[in-house]
Amino acid sequence: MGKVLSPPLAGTRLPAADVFERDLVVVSNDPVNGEYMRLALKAPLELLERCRAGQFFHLLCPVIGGETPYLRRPMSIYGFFPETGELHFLYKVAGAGTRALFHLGPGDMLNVLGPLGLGFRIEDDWQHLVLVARGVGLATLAPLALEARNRGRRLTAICSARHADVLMSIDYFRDMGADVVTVTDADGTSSMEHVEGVIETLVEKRGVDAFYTCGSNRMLLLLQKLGRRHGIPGEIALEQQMACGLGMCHCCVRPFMQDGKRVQLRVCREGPVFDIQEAMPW
Amino acid sequence: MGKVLSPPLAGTRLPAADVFERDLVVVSNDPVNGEYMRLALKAPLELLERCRAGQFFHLLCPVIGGETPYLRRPMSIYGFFPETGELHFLYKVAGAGTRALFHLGPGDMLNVLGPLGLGFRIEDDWQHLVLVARGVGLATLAPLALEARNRGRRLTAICSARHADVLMSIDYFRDMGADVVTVTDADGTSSMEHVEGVIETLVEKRGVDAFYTCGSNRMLLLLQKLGRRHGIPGEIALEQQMACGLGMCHCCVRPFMQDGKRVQLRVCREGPVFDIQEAMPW
Amino acid sequence: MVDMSVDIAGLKLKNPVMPASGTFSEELAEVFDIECLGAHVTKTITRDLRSGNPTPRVCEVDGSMLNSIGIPSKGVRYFLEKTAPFYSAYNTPLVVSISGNTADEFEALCAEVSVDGVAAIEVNVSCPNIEEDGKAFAIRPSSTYEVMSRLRKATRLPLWAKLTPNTGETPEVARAAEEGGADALVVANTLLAMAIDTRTRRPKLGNLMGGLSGPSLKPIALRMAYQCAKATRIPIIGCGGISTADDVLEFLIAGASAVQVGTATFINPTAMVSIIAELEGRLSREGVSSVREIIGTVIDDEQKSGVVFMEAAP
Amino acid sequence: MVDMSVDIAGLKLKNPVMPASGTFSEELAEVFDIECLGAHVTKTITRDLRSGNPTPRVCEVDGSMLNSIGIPSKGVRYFLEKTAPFYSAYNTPLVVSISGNTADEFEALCAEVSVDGVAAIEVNVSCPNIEEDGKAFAIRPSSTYEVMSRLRKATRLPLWAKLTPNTGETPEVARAAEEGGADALVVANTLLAMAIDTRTRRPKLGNLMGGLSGPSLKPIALRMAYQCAKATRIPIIGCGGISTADDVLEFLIAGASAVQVGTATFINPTAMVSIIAELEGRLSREGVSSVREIIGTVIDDEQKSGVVFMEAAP
Ligand SMILES: Cc1cc2nc3c(=O)[nH]c(=O)nc-3n(C[C@H](O)[C@H](O)[C@H](O)COP(=O)(O)OP(=O)(O)OC[C@H]3O[C@@H](n4cnc5c(N)ncnc54)[C@H](O)[C@@H]3O)c2cc1C
Ligand SMILES: Cc1cc2nc3c(=O)[nH]c(=O)nc-3n(C[C@H](O)[C@H](O)[C@H](O)COP(=O)(O)OP(=O)(O)OC[C@H]3O[C@@H](n4cnc5c(N)ncnc54)[C@H](O)[C@@H]3O)c2cc1C
Ligand SMILES: Cc1cc2nc3c(=O)[nH]c(=O)nc-3n(C[C@H](O)[C@H](O)[C@H](O)COP(=O)(O)O)c2cc1C
Ligand SMILES: Cc1cc2nc3c(=O)[nH]c(=O)nc-3n(C[C@H](O)[C@H](O)[C@H](O)COP(=O)(O)O)c2cc1C
Ligand code: FES
Ligand code: FES
Repeated sequence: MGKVLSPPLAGTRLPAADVFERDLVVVSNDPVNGEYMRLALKAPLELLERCRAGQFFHLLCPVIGGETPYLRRPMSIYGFFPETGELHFLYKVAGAGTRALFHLGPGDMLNVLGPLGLGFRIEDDWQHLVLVARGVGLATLAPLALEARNRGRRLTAICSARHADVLMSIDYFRDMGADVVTVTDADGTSSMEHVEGVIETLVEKRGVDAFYTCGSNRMLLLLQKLGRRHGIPGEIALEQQMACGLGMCHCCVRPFMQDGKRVQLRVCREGPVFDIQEAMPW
Repeated sequence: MGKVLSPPLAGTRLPAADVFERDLVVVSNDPVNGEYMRLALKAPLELLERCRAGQFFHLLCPVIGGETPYLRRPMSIYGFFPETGELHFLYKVAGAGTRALFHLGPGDMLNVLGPLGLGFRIEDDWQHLVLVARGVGLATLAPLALEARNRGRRLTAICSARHADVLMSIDYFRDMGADVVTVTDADGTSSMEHVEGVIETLVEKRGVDAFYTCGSNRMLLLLQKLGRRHGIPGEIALEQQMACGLGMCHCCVRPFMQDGKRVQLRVCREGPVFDIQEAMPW
Repeated sequence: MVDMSVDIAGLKLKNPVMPASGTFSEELAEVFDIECLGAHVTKTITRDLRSGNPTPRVCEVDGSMLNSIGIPSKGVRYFLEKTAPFYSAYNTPLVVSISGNTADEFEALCAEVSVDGVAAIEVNVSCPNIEEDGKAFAIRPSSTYEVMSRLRKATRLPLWAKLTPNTGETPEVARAAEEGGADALVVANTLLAMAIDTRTRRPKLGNLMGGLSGPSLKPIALRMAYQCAKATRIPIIGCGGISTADDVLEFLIAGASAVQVGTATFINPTAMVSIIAELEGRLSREGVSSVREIIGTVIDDEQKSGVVFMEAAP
Repeated sequence: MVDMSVDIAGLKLKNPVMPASGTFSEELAEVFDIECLGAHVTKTITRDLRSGNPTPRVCEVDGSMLNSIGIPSKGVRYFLEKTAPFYSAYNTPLVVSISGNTADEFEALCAEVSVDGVAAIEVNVSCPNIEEDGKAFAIRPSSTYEVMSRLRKATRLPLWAKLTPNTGETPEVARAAEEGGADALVVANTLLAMAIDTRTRRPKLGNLMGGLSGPSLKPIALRMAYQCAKATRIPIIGCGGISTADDVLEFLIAGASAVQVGTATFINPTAMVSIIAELEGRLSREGVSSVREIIGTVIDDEQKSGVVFMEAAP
């Protein structure tokens, strides 16, 4: 999970084919609940072994069912299972691209490019990890539980949703040995004040070594505050419209504060995972 | 089969919905021989009753199997069967549109617009009809046999092909009670000289009241000559690239000689069947 | 009930959807009742008989089309004696599209078609001006201004100037048309393009080049419609690649007061009928009481004019 | 064995396929061995640091895309210290694309990048000229001539002028570039366009408008390439919507000596590799011994120049 140099070292040719572009076979494509679909693809071992939590694939959504998506669509790795040879995505149907994905069935082919971007850091001395996830953010954060277990770290997952019945991946997190805290809008527990209380308790009782989150502006602000207050590092996965997915087109930039200066970084290349203190609320 | 006025009468509103645009269900789509496919669609009676030999439909070829045809494609009516409720087309796979048609299977839908254009004339005193067809021209001329039988006319079909094994529709013509003469490149009988001889014999032995042909320049020249020589009228079905199929865009014109003057007529509207003496070789 | 009517420089249309010149004719009345359209727009006519370009006159390019029909015309007599009387059976306003190779020809024709039953004249200034270097009038502000001000004197009917996308000066040309006396702008005509059959090595069009129309043109025509709405105070009629109610909304939001549908009618002859119904349905679902409320509502955060009127790919 | 090499004003390329500026960078070397390309073309650089346009910077339009990246640039220092050395590991010629807001800026940058390891300079004259009215240099023949003749004096490297489709004067601009000293023309950059999200009523691009690229642009760029090949005697490098070997052939037949592939690489990062292989395969099957035999072989029946150079939709 070491950061790659960007741009690569001058004067040295890069090893080609560091990134895979290939057609994978669809194993299944089923609803997880009313809003999300899980897509499972058969993938070769050498590809799965390169996957890291937080990375993404750039999917060439098919021209199918009247949909004609053109650009590729980025999707976080939801699960990678070298044991079963499967690569999973979790997606929400939004527009032409995801509607096209929805039409895929077992046996169909899907062209994927990846794994791309930089995944989540888990430093050697980070023992207790806390992730806060909501909605499709779970897709991005779920595989972190897998990596935490593989490295013997303790993980607490705070899962937020509108209703208890759209809470996803809770069983998945429990299977990975994580402690799960669920908060919902329905019972008012998902408010920032409540979540702040939950985290403060965690910090106090067990100590927290790193925060992880994804996508939500309010959560970013909360975790930045808590991180500064307790000196806890953190990481956030961010999104931006993409074209190339490889770092060539510079369309996917977002602003970050580095050493007091505002810089534009590419989500596909310097991200999609960034230092939580450098990220800027939007 | 009366010619419609073009443009319609001034000051009178046209009855709308004279032309049908609708989705029909595919019954079958099977190879006829190595080169041609027959597509059968389920069609309602009121549509089939309007069909005439020589007319065409404008097909909205589907976006399917990686093909993305855009404009509609004109196809002659190969058969219309009010008895069984079927509409047939005979086509040769050429480019994106016909490749897309090739992917259709039973149960799929196809949007058709038609019937369009003017069909073949069969005047009341035309008793012995002679048609000369080659290749996909058979698609256009075949239903003439049906109409001839329905009106109790005698029909001789001269069918030309490269080899005997790609001769199509011969059984179809025989079933319709037509006399069939087959000529092939393989045995040299398809030469213009030979065909001329065949027709001269027909004129001499049985009398011929009208010629019908389709598409071939050499055949046009031959039939014009024979027509002039013996005072026999004739009709030819012609093709041209089309966009609207209805007469609006003026893209489908071809030149004709009318009263010694060269005029441009629209294949979709004033045709696709034209007077053989007015047609100009190309 | 959504009020679907719009006003184009004093001419009231029952809805903002009308056909684009050259993609509509009497024959479409056989497919649906053309009374339902916002206006009837004729194929461009010229004074004299013209036979048009060599065939093939159309070809397909990746989800759009090229045409080089040219302007085959039966002349102004035919229009007055046949075409205008045909449309007089409808209450829908009739718009006649005219073209000329010189400003004189244009002016004469403009006067000749200013007859009862014609509600507006669409001036196809996208045709070549043979007095200058053969470039279309609407490529340059100067030639646009000149021809429009000549026409302005030749008729009292509303004049709609139809602009070409083959220019780097859209806002300037739009302003020149307005200053010359145009009452509305139709934005836009087809964009010059080409296709070659690599097997035969021949151009796919008999005339070598032709005009691009259909979905590929939409983002270009939309940009022009937006620029023209910002650059002038006269109504804009959007045209280019429109095939759905959502496309119509895109043009209305950008600032167009009405739209023309061209190539989409070739794909689906009842396209305009469905678009009108869908548009009304969508506005009604969104609680909009008049389609006019949509016009020009793009949230563009008061962009500086350097951006609005730019003609450089950023 | 097909000889795939082409000659662009004295610069020999091993094959006619290279990336388009802004759609290629060092990162692609992770996907395939970029040594196989005809040339390496950098993203346009400016002298100073620039941060580019607001996001979203891309959106999709009916089978093509719009971008308003702007020209974020790390400046000329970064190019000299990092970019040029990176590419020096390859034998493939390096082409640096440059841009400036004024002729002075352009000239200075041109001199600064004229260093060892740079094989040619691509001049992005599609950027706005802020000394005039902000229109791109290449919209008008006069500004094209002026900037090119300034650059001609600033370097001894081959100069490729990259033209814009946002003009009604393609042949004149091409001739002006040639007269100003361009050794080759890259035809063309993106076409100004727009898209609006009808639900939010906001432009889909942060910068309001952007450049159209991808398949929709192909028939327009092909027409321009053909016109430029007819109008000048310098080599043409075709660019716009190329994604298959058949597209490459279309441009070569029209008169281009080489091509650039842009957006297609976003859809399929190995597009250029497949195109080169397919092109060689097809030429070999057709018994063509050198790709150069294809250039300019369009059968256009000696069309009169009024048609070849027209800028009116027919
Ligand atoms: C690194 C990364 C990882 C992602 N992971 C997931 C995931 O695991 N599951 C999931 O459902 N979605 C994920 N997304 C978002 C996903 O890419 C978009 O939902 C998808 O591209 C929408 O495509 P569409 O054609 O269905 O919708 P479109 O019609 O293209 O867009 C629908 C809406 O989504 C917005 N959108 C489109 N592309 C993006 C984008 N790249 N980033 C943000 N918003 C976008 C559009 O502005 C629009 O509002 C991720 C995005 C990024 C950048
Ligand atoms: C009135 C009429 C009736 C027709 N009937 C039949 C029929 O019964 N069976 C059949 O197989 N074909 C018929 N055709 C021809 C058929 O329309 C074309 O073969 C078809 O449009 C090709 O489409 P494509 O997408 O497969 O090929 P494309 O890639 O579009 O074209 C392949 C080749 O066909 C040529 N072509 C395309 N459209 C036409 C056209 N409208 N007329 C002539 N050539 C064209 C192209 O120039 C090209 O050389 C008819 C054409 C007309 C005008
Ligand atoms: C076949 C065809 C013929 C056309 N003829 C004319 C014409 O005579 N006069 C004119 O002003 N525009 C003409 N146009 C342009 C259209 O009116 C319209 O501006 C253009 O096609 C863009 O709209 P669309 O994409 O909806 O087709 C023609 C377009 C096509 C496709
Ligand atoms: C994301 C993006 C960035 C681009 N940046 C530049 C640039 O910096 N300089 C330039 O001359 N052209 C730039 N272009 C234009 C391309 O080089 C090319 O001319 C255009 O995209 C047409 O080719 P295509 O259709 O193959 O993409 C850019 C295009 C895209 C899509
Ligand atoms: S998507 Fe192209 S640089 Fe990130
Ligand atoms: S195809 Fe449009 S007039 Fe014949």
